[in-house]
Amino acid sequence: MNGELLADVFLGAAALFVVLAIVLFYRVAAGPTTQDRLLAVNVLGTNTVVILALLAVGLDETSFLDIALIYALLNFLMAIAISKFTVERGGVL
Amino acid sequence: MIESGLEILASRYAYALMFVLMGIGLYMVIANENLVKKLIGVNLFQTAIFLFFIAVAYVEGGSAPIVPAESGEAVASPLPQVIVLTAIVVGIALTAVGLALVVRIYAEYGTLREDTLREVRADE
Amino acid sequence: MSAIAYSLAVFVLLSAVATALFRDVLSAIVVFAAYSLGMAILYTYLLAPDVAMTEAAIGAGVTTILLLLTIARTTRPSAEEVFERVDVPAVVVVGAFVLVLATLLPDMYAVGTQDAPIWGQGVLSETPTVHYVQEAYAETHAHNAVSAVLASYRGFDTFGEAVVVFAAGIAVLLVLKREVFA
Amino acid sequence: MSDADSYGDTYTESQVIMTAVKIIAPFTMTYGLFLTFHGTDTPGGSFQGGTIVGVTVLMLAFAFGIESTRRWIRQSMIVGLVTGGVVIFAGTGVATMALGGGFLEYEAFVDRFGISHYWGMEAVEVGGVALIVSGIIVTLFFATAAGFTPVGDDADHHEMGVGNDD
Repeated sequence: MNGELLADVFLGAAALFVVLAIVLFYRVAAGPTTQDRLLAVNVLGTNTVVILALLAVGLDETSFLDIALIYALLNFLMAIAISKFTVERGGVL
Repeated sequence: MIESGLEILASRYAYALMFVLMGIGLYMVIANENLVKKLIGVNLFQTAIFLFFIAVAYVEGGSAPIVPAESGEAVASPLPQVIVLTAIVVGIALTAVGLALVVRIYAEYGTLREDTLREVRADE
Repeated sequence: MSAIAYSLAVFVLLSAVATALFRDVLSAIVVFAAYSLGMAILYTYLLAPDVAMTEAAIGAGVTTILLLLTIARTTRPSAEEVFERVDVPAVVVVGAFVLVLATLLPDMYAVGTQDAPIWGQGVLSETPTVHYVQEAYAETHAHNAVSAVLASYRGFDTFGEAVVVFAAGIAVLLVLKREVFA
Repeated sequence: MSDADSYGDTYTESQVIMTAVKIIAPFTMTYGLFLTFHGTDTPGGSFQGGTIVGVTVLMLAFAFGIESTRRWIRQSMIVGLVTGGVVIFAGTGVATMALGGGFLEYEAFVDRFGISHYWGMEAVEVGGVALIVSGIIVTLFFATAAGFTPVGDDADHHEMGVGNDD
């Protein structure tokens, strides 16, 4: 019983983080420059890592942590790509 | 009436989401003039169908398809998941072919907008 | 606890709409990456870790970069306004399409129920799914049923998929007429 | 210098990106290999592992210049990876047929050599799919990065000259 309650707490926290992602999406939609949007999506990626970890605990599936690991490793790639092109081509992309 | 409609929507949320996403993907293919955005629309349509397969495989309160599971425990169906998993990789490969065609079209005609492209082709 | 699923659905929907409406292609690509994040969480929630992993690896790494390279090789149209004008006839057509599909909704099985035919109730006593779940470990010694189906039960299908990926690679090289690694 | 020139001409070194990639690339490579080899027991498998190994190469290309990475990876290596994957996959299937089973029916290995069913799956996953997927991801990346140059263009000759150096 106690364990179930604890799992519910973790799942609730995950839901809260998803709601937070929706709030953060305002910056993605509104951000005046592409760089703003890029940073916002990067934050969303970090957010995703947290949500996946919470889901792993809440649903009692340790294997879900592997997906979080992939995002933790690859999340910075898009930022690198866009910043690289912006520098190389003088902001034109 | 409305309550039962809401209940249907709540219990079949994944399918409803899939329909709307398919609609958005189709809209992008029809209405966006830029060829790259059309390809993003095709990708969106694709993910909607992936979502359908995954929702079919889902079991409420079950566990991921790592067997042998504890006896009596429900396990999500592995079969649709395999189909989707290979389809994602094939999908990106096909997207790349589409993007290569886009690059080639730009090299030939110097534009990516569908309306301009039609004009240029009509002039030839 | 489907609060996660509902809020994820809202998030995915928002990002899909934003992708469709952004005029600037680069912004659309960035938002599409956010869409991919939401989709990966949804797959995870629906107990498909393998699929979520593929979506994570492809969506975070490959799709965005290929799209970026394409607009770097071609053009990025300058945009004055942020959002595109909504194409009303297209919305009507697409709305009709979605409405027709939505009439199917009451006839579909609820998400997550085991009454669905895939689980072998009614006429079908043992569907492939039931067989895979019960026998996969005994027959293939693989704990991961998805891998067992991928490499063993449906190995021929996987062979076809692998060859399609191979052919796509060749097609790209042919279209771009280039010996890339020469 | 036109817009269609290769990236090697405009490559700018970035200390931040190079350091970040130097730190992370070994981990992604290891993790991709882990997923590939461990796919039968935990979630993951050759499709995911192959993709992540391919993405590692893309990462290196971004940090150290796409042109120089392309020259560092030799053509024979990629062609060998991809065709080798197809050949191993098909070969495993034909081998089972030669031993009296159906295409990819690993029971034939069990009957003839006494090795477990498991190893047939590993051969297909690691030797087949992972090689194909990682090779194709790298190919798609470099092909799209190179773009299309019309035949007879000066830029094309220049690049061919560069390619012949090694």
